[in-house]
Amino acid sequence: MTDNAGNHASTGPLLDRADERVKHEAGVGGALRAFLDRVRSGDLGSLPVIVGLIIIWTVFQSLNPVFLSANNLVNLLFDCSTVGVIALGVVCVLMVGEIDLSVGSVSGFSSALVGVLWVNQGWPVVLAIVAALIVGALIGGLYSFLFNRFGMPSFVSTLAGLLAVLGLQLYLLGSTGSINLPYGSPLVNFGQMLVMPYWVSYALAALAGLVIFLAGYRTAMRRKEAGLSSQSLASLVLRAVVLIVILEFLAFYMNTDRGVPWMFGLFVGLVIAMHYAMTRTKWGRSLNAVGGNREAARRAGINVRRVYASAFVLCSTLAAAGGIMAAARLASASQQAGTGDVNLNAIAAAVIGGTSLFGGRGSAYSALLGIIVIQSIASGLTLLDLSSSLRYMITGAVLAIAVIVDSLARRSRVSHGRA
Amino acid sequence: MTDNAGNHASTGPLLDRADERVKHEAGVGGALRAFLDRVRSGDLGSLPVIVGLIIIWTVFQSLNPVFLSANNLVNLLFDCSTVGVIALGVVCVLMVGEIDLSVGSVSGFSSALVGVLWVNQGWPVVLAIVAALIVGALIGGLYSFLFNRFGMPSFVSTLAGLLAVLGLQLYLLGSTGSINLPYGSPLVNFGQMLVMPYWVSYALAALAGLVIFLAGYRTAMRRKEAGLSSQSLASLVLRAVVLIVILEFLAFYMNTDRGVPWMFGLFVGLVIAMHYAMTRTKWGRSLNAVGGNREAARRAGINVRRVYASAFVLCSTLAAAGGIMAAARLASASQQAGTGDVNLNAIAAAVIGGTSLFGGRGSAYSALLGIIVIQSIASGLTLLDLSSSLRYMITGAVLAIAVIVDSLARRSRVSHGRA
Amino acid sequence: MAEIAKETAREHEAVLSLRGVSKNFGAVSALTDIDLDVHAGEVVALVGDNGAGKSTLVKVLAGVHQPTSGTITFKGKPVTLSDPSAALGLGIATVFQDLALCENLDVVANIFLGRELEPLRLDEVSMEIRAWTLLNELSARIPSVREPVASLSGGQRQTVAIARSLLLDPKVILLDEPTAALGVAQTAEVLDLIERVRDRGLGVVMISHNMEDVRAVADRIVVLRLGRNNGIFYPDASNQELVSAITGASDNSVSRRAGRRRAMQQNSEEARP
Amino acid sequence: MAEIAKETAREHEAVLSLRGVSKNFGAVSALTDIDLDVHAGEVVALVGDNGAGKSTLVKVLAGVHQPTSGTITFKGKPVTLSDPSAALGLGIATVFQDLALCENLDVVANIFLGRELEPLRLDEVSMEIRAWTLLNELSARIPSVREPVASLSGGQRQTVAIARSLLLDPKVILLDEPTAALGVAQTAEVLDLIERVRDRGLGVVMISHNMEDVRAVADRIVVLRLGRNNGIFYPDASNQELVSAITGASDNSVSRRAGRRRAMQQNSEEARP
Amino acid sequence: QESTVKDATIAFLMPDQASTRYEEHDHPGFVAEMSKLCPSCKVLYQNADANVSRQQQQFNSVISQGAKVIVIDPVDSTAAASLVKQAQAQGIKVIAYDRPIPSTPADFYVSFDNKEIGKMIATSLVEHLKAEKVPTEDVGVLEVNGSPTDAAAGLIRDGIHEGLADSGYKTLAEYDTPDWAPPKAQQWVSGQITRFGKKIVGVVAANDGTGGAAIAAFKAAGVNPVPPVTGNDATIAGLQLIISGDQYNTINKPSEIVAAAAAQVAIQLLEGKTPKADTTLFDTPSQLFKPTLITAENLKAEIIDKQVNGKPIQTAETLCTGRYAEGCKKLGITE
Ligand SMILES: Nc1ncnc2c1ncn2[C@@H]1O[C@H](COP(=O)(O)OP(=O)(O)OP(=O)(O)O)[C@@H](O)[C@H]1O
Ligand SMILES: Nc1ncnc2c1ncn2[C@@H]1O[C@H](COP(=O)(O)OP(=O)(O)OP(=O)(O)O)[C@@H](O)[C@H]1O
Ligand SMILES: [Mg+2]
Ligand SMILES: [Mg+2]
Repeated sequence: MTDNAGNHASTGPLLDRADERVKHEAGVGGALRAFLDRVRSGDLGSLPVIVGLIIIWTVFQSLNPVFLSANNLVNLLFDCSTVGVIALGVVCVLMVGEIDLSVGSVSGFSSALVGVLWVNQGWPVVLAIVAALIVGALIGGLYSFLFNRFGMPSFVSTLAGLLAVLGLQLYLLGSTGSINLPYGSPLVNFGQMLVMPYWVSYALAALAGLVIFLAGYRTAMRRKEAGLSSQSLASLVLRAVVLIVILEFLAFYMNTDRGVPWMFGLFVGLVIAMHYAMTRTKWGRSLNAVGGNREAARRAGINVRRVYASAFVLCSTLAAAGGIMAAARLASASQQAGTGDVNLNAIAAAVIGGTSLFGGRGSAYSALLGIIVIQSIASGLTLLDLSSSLRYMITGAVLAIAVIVDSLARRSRVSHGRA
Repeated sequence: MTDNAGNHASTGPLLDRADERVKHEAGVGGALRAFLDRVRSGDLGSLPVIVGLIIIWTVFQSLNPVFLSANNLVNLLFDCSTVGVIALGVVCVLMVGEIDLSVGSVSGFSSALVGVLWVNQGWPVVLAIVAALIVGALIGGLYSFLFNRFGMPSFVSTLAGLLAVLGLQLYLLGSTGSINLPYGSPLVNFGQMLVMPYWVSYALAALAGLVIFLAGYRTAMRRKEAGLSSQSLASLVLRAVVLIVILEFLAFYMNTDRGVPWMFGLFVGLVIAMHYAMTRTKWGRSLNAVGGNREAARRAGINVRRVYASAFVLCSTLAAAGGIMAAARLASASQQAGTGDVNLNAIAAAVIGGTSLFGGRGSAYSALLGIIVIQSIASGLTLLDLSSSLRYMITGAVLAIAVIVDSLARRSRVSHGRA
Repeated sequence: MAEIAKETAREHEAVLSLRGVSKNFGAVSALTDIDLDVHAGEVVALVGDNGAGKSTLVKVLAGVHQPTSGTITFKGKPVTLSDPSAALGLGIATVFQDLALCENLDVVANIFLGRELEPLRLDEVSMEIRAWTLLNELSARIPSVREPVASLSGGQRQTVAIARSLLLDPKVILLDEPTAALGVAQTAEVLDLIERVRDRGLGVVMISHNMEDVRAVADRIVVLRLGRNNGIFYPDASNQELVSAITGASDNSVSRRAGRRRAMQQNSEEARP
Repeated sequence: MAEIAKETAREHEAVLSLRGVSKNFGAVSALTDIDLDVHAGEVVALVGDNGAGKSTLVKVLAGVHQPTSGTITFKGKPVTLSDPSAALGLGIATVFQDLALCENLDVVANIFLGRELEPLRLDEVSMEIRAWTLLNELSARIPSVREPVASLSGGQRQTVAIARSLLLDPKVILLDEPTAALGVAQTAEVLDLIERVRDRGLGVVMISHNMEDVRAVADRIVVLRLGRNNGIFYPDASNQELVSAITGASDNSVSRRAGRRRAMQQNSEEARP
Repeated sequence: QESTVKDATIAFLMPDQASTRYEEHDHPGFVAEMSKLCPSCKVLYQNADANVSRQQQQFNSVISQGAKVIVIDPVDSTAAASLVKQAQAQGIKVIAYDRPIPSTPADFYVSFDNKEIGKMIATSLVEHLKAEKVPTEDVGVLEVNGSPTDAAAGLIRDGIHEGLADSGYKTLAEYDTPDWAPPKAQQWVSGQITRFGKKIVGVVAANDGTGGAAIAAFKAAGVNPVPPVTGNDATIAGLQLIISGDQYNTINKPSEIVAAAAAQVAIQLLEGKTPKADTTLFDTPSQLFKPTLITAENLKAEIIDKQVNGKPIQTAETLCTGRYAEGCKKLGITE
């Protein structure tokens, strides 16, 4: 009702530091101490998954030194991108507490569509891609219609979609079985070999750090002005520098081989965009709210149906995009595309990365982290000569181990009352 | 604190009919009117699914009159039983809001185990079955350990289990690929041809009605004595008679062909037992409570971990049982057993039957109804000559249609404030 | 029931008025034939026994439930409140009894839910400042507005819910037991607040079981009983009167308890020398 | 702080006693160095501002949270309440502020949750009768005990939660704002009930923000402030005293409001002829 | 005859688990021959579990590990074209194994012919029916194909169609078994039994798993005798069903022979020689082996008595367990 915001900057404790029960730490040392505190209390964000990942990497590297070679890592980045984009869409539907079981089929169908339209029908490739994305969006629209209009559980509607869309895919490719995408065409190059020029990768790494720093600095200044606590300049600089060093090193290492794939760049770009959308826009807020408490969101005047619709549409569209990327990677649109474990891998990537199946908790980065875990396991195991039976067993075991770290951390978070 | 239960039977309104805002109906006419009221307000239990089923049946029957032939229905009953038993286990884990993605693998593995132990190693068949069930239970135990001890989301642990157990199955069958179970052995006979003698099927149908009547009558008497409202004798009799007539007719119709399979009898027996356990025992109450509000259940002194453990163990054990039944039906333990869509079908059956993925809502009958829906679609389509692509599309579409009825009913229930 | 002098000072047309509103849940009739008027600059207290239908009535007004029958008129025009955003759009802000907060979001996000500043680039700093201002106004003691609401105490949540409803510029505020979980200081602030918004010309509907609070701020007291209107009182009605309208009997547990206590006190006084 | 006569009538050893109990949630210290004694046949009221740590303390006693440090003694023996069933096992029954009911279960199932009659063949008839008896005792108006709790009103739920806690034969009852959502009649019944169980020799801890209720039934009033002990009072302490212990200042919104109201009343009285 | 090649890395990439042959026969056969030709060479084995992108991953991975020759049985013959291009661009030789890669010529192709297999089982069944004097009017056969998403299954299906085309027997109905899953095949065949009853005089099933499933369906429906059912892959289960008289035929592909040939070609390519080709298929120099059709008549001769790499394909002990002992005696496998 009143509107006397601003200008508390005078004296007394900061606006958000008035409660004497809360410990606060200031400066770089304080930030470090606060971090250790958080480690102890289990509030770690994605750290545990990263720890799990490092364990996996160490083990595989010691088993076969090719694993961490730049060449193999570049392959890993290529492979991550396709399912990763699908997983990113899955994060959206999981955020609202729903599921999409048909992402695999949709990805396969969209690759078939691109193959048919582009190669067989002679459409321009861009048009074919746009058409496939639109069809993907329409499928998502259909799910959201069934959900909003009839209240059909998404598990059932997307299961029906899984089957129906697979049928469509088989039908499209029926006479040919699979369609080879022309080798050397831009799309296939993009999926198979296009890497960033070295300077671009270095520049992007630096840019990331810079943006983080500037955004942080701007916020800190505004908060200070407004009488709120703010991060110290030193810790902002430290964070940005650490980030830049890590990214530059990674870029450098990849550049000793082919370099950073543009396809991975696209994936990371989408992840960052999605992260921004999920955390810094009204839409993202609504997504979180609907996932956390649908009725509360509705009572807050949020158009709940539209939020669901956006999640389903986004998921199917990204699935279609992932399918097109997979087709580019394979230089072929085949009947097998999208079948098998694509579905499960995409959903698992989101869940392993820390997105909850029950809605309201998750982040775009979980798709990135999760898919890297899954593909690392797959890639590590292809470097060992194993029979299929052993490979399955070990994949299962490694997956469990990778997630135990995260689960333990989350547990301790619960016992510290921060679940 | 006080203990003056009983003997309100004197005058005045019944103990549970004191609130003047609630409309109550009495007698047979009243029961009918109450039923119509419920239909109107959407509180229908499994009725909508049954309506969906009837629609499917009518359509398939009109497309191919063989569909409702006794012969085909007997096949349907056989086919329902195997995945149905697995779905029954899935209902348990869904009730506590968890999931088991590995039921397919576990079923395949247990069939492989029976094959190896019985056929290859020469164990007595009963011992082999018991061993497979125990191994199934142990797998469930492992999941519940990971869940209770490390808080690992069941989606991840059972996904890891899916892979690891599949590996075990391939390993077990590695050298042989698949193992034929001897034709003519009791297990294979059970899975392929054993049907109830006619008098048994008629007697069981009558018994069901009788038990329902007697239980209802006993409760009604006790309630009347205690001064609570109770069902009228007439409506009890009516219900029992209707039930008996329907069941006897079904038994009669099946008996015009081979008869009612014992395997289906086993399945229905398990469903009824599970229904009893879920609704009429303390364990079932705990299962519902944990699924509805884990923290509330914990605060009520329920040993939440034990409840989760029981759900996981039961699910895996039933999956193992289902696998053995599937092996008996196929007379073979193969590498493909349990792969493909067994997982999805089992979970979908539970969900289609009305069990919620989010815990706390569901019933054992949902496994029965759901699997009949799924198998009816599959069976109906095998009777039509369709290409694979069309078959997939139609399966998807029919599935969606079958569930729309239920979804609509549930929606109207929500809008009437009874979700 | 007494007339009060202030009456003339208020607008006579009701901002919100209900005629013959009923709401059934299956076989239960939660509301039957309810009439209610809320004028601008007036605090209407809605009282009644547990399960009398007060919250149901508020939910009908907030667009959460659709009435089974009856008409709702807002500023003289009949309206259908098909969903909460319709009610919010008309300027009806509500604090629900079950609070309806998103436990996974932090305090700031909850307060601004659905009306975030700058949709495409949330202005977190301004929102946080505004949130602190609102909360301080309500004397809330919240350790941090960046913790998820799940970690707040019952009273802290209620304060957040109240802060939410103040954000828009509503015409009518519906408060469903807004002070039930609040401490003495916070309750005093909220009662002050209610008087302030009333004086700014808003219509206020307040539900409370605390007769003292009701009498302190209400201009009119509407009693519901078993889903029906059961009389309108004014703040100077006696406790006895109100309670028997609420419970439907003059011999009720409240009067019995009061009687017993009086007797005991007399006894102990007599026993004293 | 006054002595009271009844003191001698009570056992002197505490059933439940806490020494130096602290509880941190991450960076927030919700409780710091709390001491508390509850004797048999005594009603201890726990009061404090919103977020003072009352519910946290009750949850520690109920085994829901584990204290970061400090000791709990039950009947002279130190105990660790590692989970709620441990506390229930000792005979500590609790009504939580957030009620902790299973919304998907019906009223009977909720009341009997965890202590169903006949585990292998639930005796629904006896349970239903018992449930009606308990609810009637609390003057609850619940349309049907066979509806899921989700469809009950706030006060009806609270009554269900209270009925739950009466089922076992506890030694100590912890009531976290038991009357917050209750109507006047139900509140009276619950206060009566508290007195009855106190007279049967149970220890009762009651949290409330309603000073009148507190004074009506409490034998001792323990004040928490920002997670610390802030004095022990007896029912005859003045409102002023209590409120300033709770808010930590004698100039607080309550007294300001009271002052304002007094001034207004005087004004209007003076204005009257 | 040890080769001059030393320390080379050779990859052997197999497509799936649909039958056990790859891990039980092809891989061991390849390794055995390789260790004869070049003991210091390293063989990398991978199985793609019927997943195209996994095969691509494995392909890239073996290149990272320095493979100079890659023997690949493609999951998807068409899609493998890009893999071949990619490898050849880096000077790595590719040998197509089992399934051809039509659109881009590999360096060599060794195989049994899948289409031929389909044709053989179908023709053999038709001949059997004709020999039994089963009339052609008003009756027909069922056709149970492999997975609709499996290219090899598509080839077999084409072969079966060819084999049935002029036989005079109608195809009553046909079915693509999802994931090659026997339970699906069983359910489908059960349905067809209800539909066509006695009209079904035979079943052409694309492998032993689906064939066994068809037999189970007939048995469960109480059909006696079971009409002749084909198979493929000569799995133990399939052979045992032939021994017990339930299954009519299967196909034996002594994969060891083909695998050994692939190993020889690989070494020759490494040595820089041009391996000898029988023929050219899809512009690829090819060596094609003829699979053997197994029925009860020649089971003993082809499976038990014939030696491949010094051992029989299956021994009497593995096959003639339990209830198959009697059948074994009848076929003269055991005394
Ligand atoms: N699980 C938790 N995680 C983090 N902080 C918590 C948690 N539970 C409680 N707190 C914090 O501890 C403090 C005390 O909370 P508590 O619920 O005990 O207050 P209370 O005295 O019961 O208040 P009220 O009168 O509002 O119910 C609050 O500041 C709250 O934010
Ligand atoms: N969604 C629902 N489904 C069925 N019955 C309901 C539903 N919501 C409310 N009721 C019933 O309607 C009646 C009125 O409930 P309501 O919540 O309006 O009461 P109230 O006056 O707010 O009570 P309290 O003072 O306890 O909050 C209750 O008997 C309740 O059982
Ligand atoms: Mg209410
Ligand atoms: Mg509290």
